[in-house]
Amino acid sequence: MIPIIIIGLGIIMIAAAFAAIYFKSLLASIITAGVISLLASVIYLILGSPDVAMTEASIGSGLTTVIFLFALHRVRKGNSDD
Amino acid sequence: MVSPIYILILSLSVGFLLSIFDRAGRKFSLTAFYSVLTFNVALMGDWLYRLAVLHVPTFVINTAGFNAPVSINLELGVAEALVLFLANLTGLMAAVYLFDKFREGKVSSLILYLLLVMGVNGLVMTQDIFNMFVFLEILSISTFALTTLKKNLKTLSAGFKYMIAGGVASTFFLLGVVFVYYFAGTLNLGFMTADQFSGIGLIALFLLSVSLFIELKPFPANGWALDVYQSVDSGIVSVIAVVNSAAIGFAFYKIMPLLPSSFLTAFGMAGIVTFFFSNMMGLKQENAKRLLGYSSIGQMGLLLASLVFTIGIEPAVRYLIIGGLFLNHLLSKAGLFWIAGIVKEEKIRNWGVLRNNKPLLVLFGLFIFALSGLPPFAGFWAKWEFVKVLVDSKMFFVLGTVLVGSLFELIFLFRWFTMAVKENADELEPMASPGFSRIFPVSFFGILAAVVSFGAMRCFYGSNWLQVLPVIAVLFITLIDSLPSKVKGFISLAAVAGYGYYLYPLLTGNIQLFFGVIFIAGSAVNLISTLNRKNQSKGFYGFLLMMIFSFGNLLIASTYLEFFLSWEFMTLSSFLLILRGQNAQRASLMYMIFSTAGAYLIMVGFSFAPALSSTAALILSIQDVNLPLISFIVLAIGFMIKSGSVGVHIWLPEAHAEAESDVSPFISAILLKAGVFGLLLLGIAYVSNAPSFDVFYWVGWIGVITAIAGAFMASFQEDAKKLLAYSSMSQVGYIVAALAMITHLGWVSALYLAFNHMMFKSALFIAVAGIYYRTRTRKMYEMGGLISRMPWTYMTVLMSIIAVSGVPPLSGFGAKWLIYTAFITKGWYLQAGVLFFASGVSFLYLYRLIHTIFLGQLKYEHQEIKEAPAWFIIPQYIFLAGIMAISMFPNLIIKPLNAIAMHYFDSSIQIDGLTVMSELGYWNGNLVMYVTMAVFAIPFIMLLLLKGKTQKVKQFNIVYAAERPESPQTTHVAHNMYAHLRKSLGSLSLPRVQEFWNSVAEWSHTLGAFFRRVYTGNGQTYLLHIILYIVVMYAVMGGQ
Amino acid sequence: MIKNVAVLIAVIGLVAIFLPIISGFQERDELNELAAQYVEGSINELRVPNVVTSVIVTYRGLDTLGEVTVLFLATVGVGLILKGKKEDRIKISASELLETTSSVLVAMIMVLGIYIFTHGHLTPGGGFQGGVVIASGFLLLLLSNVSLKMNHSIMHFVESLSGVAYVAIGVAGIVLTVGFLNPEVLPLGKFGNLLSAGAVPVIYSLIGIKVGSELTSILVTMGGEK
Amino acid sequence: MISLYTLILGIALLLIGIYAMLTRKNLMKIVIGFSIADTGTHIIIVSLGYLRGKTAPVIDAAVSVSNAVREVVDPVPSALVLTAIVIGLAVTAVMLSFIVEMYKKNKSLSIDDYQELKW
Repeated sequence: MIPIIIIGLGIIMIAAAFAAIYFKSLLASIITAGVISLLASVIYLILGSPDVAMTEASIGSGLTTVIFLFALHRVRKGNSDD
Repeated sequence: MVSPIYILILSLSVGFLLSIFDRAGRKFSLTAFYSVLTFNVALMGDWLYRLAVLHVPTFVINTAGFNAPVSINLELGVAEALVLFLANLTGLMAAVYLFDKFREGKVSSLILYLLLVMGVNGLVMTQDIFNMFVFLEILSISTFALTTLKKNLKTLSAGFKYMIAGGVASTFFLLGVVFVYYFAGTLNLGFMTADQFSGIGLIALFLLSVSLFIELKPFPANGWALDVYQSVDSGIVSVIAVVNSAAIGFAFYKIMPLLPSSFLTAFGMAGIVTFFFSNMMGLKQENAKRLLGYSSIGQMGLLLASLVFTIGIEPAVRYLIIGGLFLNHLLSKAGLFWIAGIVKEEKIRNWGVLRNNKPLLVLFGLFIFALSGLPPFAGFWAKWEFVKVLVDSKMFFVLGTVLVGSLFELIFLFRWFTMAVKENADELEPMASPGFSRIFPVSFFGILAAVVSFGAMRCFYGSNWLQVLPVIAVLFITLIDSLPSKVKGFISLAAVAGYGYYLYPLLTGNIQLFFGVIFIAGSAVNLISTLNRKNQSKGFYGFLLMMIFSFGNLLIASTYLEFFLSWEFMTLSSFLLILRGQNAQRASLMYMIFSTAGAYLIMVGFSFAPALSSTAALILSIQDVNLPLISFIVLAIGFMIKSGSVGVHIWLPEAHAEAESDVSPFISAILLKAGVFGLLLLGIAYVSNAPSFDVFYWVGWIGVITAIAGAFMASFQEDAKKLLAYSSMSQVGYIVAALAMITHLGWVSALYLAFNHMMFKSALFIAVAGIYYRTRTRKMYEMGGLISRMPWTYMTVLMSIIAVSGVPPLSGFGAKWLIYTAFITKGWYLQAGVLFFASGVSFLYLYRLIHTIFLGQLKYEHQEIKEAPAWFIIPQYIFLAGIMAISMFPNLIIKPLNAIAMHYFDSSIQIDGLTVMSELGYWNGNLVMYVTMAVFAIPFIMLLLLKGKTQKVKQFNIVYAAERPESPQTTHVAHNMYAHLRKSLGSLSLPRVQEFWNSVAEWSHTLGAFFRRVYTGNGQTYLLHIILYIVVMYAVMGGQ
Repeated sequence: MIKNVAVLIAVIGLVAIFLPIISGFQERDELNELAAQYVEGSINELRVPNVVTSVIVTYRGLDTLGEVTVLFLATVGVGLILKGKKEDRIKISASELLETTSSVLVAMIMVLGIYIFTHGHLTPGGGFQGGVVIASGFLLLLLSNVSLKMNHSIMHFVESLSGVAYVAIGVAGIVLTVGFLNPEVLPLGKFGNLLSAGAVPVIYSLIGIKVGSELTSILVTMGGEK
Repeated sequence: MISLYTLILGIALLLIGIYAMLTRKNLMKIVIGFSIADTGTHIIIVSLGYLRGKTAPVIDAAVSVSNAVREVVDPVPSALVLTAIVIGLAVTAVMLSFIVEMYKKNKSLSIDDYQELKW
């Protein structure tokens, strides 16, 4: 069961990673990257590292995303290209 | 005994509190900031003293109350203490340099800087690889942020590229760390052994080491670093280039024991490649700070290579090499970056502004010399030992690459230096005078570089004050440099006399004594002509004494190193003397390049030589040394570069011509003899232990070709000094050819020629100096008829050219007689024939010299000029007296020369009273003199009798038939005098050599320009380079 | 085009580097000697149930001090880079209701944060996680337009003092016990109690406070201060 | 073999992140790539610390004090990742602030517009 969950999560995460780098919208990219971190924290839980999971969820997906969003806000015009 | 952990504790606490202090006023935060930095230096200095001098054991700091590997531990041994002392010192000095920025900027920069320095301390001391990662990040993040201390588009984009590169590198480092943990079960370096890693475990080590290596900026994965060096504030750059690199390099050094030899070789090679290519690309660089960047990266590459390639050798030597290179890089690179920040001119072409600030210019030169590996600076000793190590371990490819790379580096550094000294800066805004906080660190490091170099010398080689006398002379003259030049001249004369007096008892061999006369007595007489100097001539006498003393030291050098040391002192001082000439920028640079190439060959040649068993002077003990063939070849080429042999002669004419006119006699008459001395040294070794291949046969041919080529080139010159220069080349060619015979008579004639040449060429150059002093021109066709205005000088030139040409009755005749006899007895008939032809050609230029300058019509503008000043006339006549003496009584010199040569060969001549006899005939100088005088007397009397019938013609008693020519000089008979001859020589004419070297230079530049195209300026491309670099390194290492 | 090929080579090369690791990877069955020592030591010597915490705060305390420093440097660095310009900040039209609600919410979040870092030695989580939670509280304040001006300068004090206190406890380790950052400067207490494990909870709390204030600083700087 | 799967996942994310950094022109995307690579690295580290069938190294109801050594996963990688995550955040924040300032100066987010220094 657990391997299947991990494989499923892994496929989603890899797909999300490709999505994050190919999305036209920077906002979508940032959010997707945050989602990857959030899913990663699930992986950490499965791997027996709740401390890491908490940290990843709060810092990796939470705070980092906020900082990205703040930066994006400051460079609003810049999300047109690639 | 304060634990070094307090560096971390204090830095952190003060770092955390600094913003609170700052609220009370910048005074407080600055005080705390500088106090901590000073504390770091003092603590590390204390530890260095304890560890290195008192030999206390390595200090281990366990944290958290547990021993390693359970907890993280720090270690402080001698190597750590040394690196940290220097890093903290540089950190403090750079902070002093940045004082203005720190006083006015935000408090943030103080905090970042303080913690950066702390990161360095932690990184060096920690024994735990993950802790290394943490300190590496502390270091990186504070550095990233500090790049914006001067905030503009350039620094921001450079900083961003830096972050991308650094970020990826540290990601790989982190991966390496955890893989290492996975395989070794520990993070502590002290508990890892190389055999814990095999198979895929090696990948862990690969990631760990390659990412640190990337941080050390290997070519070509280092574009980001160059951009940072170029744009970021000089104070911060000095920290990045020196302090950060030192710490990261040390971290690399710490993991090196784990790495398998295939990794190490690959890293060492990568270091060498970096060194080579950075310096090659530096050739093309015009931006001062970027140039320093290339040099820094190159130096780091060399340092890494030296770390790898010295594994397994004697520790003391290893530390000397690594420490010397490191110290040299640290002191001079920091100093140069700071100077670059003070000068503010980006283009090195504009560095002429530095001349406004003489002390800074001196410091600039000092750092340049140190960086180029010239003595007495630390890099010199390190390079010498490193070359030896490479030779001993047969790494010839590495050796060659290192030497060519070093030469490239020297070229761009000296190009820069000559630009600062000579390039016109009139149109540029003069440099603002820097504040104390900026000038202090530069001076401090300059002094430190000097002190350290003497320290290293004492430490490793004992001290012989005579060996450093050349430097003492410079320092001494600098102290009294404000005195009038004449006073300094007399002091120098006294110093040379005193030196000669001191040296005399040390010259136990006849051969030393003979060269002692050429080097010391010859210099002393030549020195008289410098007394004519009117201006203050700052620095001149210092360099001159340095050169003269290094000549003398060559004679008594008792080891290869001492010989080479004096040789390099001689090169440096003569370079500085030549550089003083008004248009000598190019000439001096060329001289330096060729001399250094020669010096490298000499260094290599000596490295191949077996150890000396005797403590006698090298020139005496060399006969017991069995030199290998390779030594013979490279040493011969090295010495022939100095003596201006054909092919590598192109520095010679320009250096002679462009040096100040009272310097040229030294260069021609004495400096070239140093090359001869070297070849003689080699010859002596050859006599007792000849290699299988007859090196000297080819040396002989080169000498012969040099003689004839020089003679031809001399005939084509319009410039009197160039003419004399080529003549010197030709004459030294004779000497080399004669030496190369390796026979008794050959050597007697070679030494005879050498002595004779010293005298007449000094006399001629001083004569031309006098003429130039009066006419302000060196172009012969602009002179004429000076016989009436300068009869004394005329007399000198006349006598000298008789002595040169080898017609009776003067000394040259004896020389020719000896040399042809020698050739015929040796059986070198063809060579003799060519030389005979060359003597014919020499009449062409000698005729041209005396005819164009002294005969014909006096130029209008020279109607009123006077005889040359007495200071020029006196030495000329001393030399003339010498020439007359040995012409009349050749045995005065033949006898001692016979004795010298008899030391190595059976005598082939007999001396009977005033007659010298060889198997082919005899020569009696006295008799020749009387006969010739009689022959001359007859036409002379005839002329006197016919005097009444001469008709005097006024100079301008000429009616032009048609219009006046455009530039009248070109119609002068002396202009382009032997054009037809030149034409007939066709493609044999020698500018070919010049063309060859030009194309060599052009090619290196083109290659440099080609390779630096990898630095596109795009951060993404730089990242691609890094990834590809990692992949390639993996392929290289995995393949083994 | 050339660049694409080069990128392809680079990525394939990286795959080639990692492939042997994957193919040779073996899932571990038991703790290595060092990790076993940590587990034993944490329980028996330090009386910390959360082994990760004891590794972070004690055995590898120097790392953690360094980590806090890195974050501190990022705070300072971001401040230096984004110098002074008053940016227009993210505006969310905040009603009085929202402000009040968020104040209450913030108070609750703070309590949660404090709970997390004070119980770091007992349960998963600790200073860093707690710190982030506190920072997210402040983020809420920031977004809901509550003036942080006064808080900001207090924040600096808190940040500095908690950092210094952390170092001071470390030094106390040298003075009172055997080494820097030794937690036994305080009594070890009973296994599993809140007030146990020596200085571990104190250190973790200080870390929590420091991280919280540092992250808040970063957020405030990045978000643009008024 | 769950840690093998997560190891592969981590490496895949690392490579995707690096690929993004190598190919995306947008500065923000490059940093996003970095952040994905970072996440991948963290997953790799935790995978290396996993022990078959073991649980979290926290002594609670699930783990007995006496038998802890045989029941928990390796705590060291967890501790390392914790540090690495925080450091990753710090680096990301500094990178982003660079981008903000660069944008302010040059009004562009394309990395191709920042190559005035070269050779």
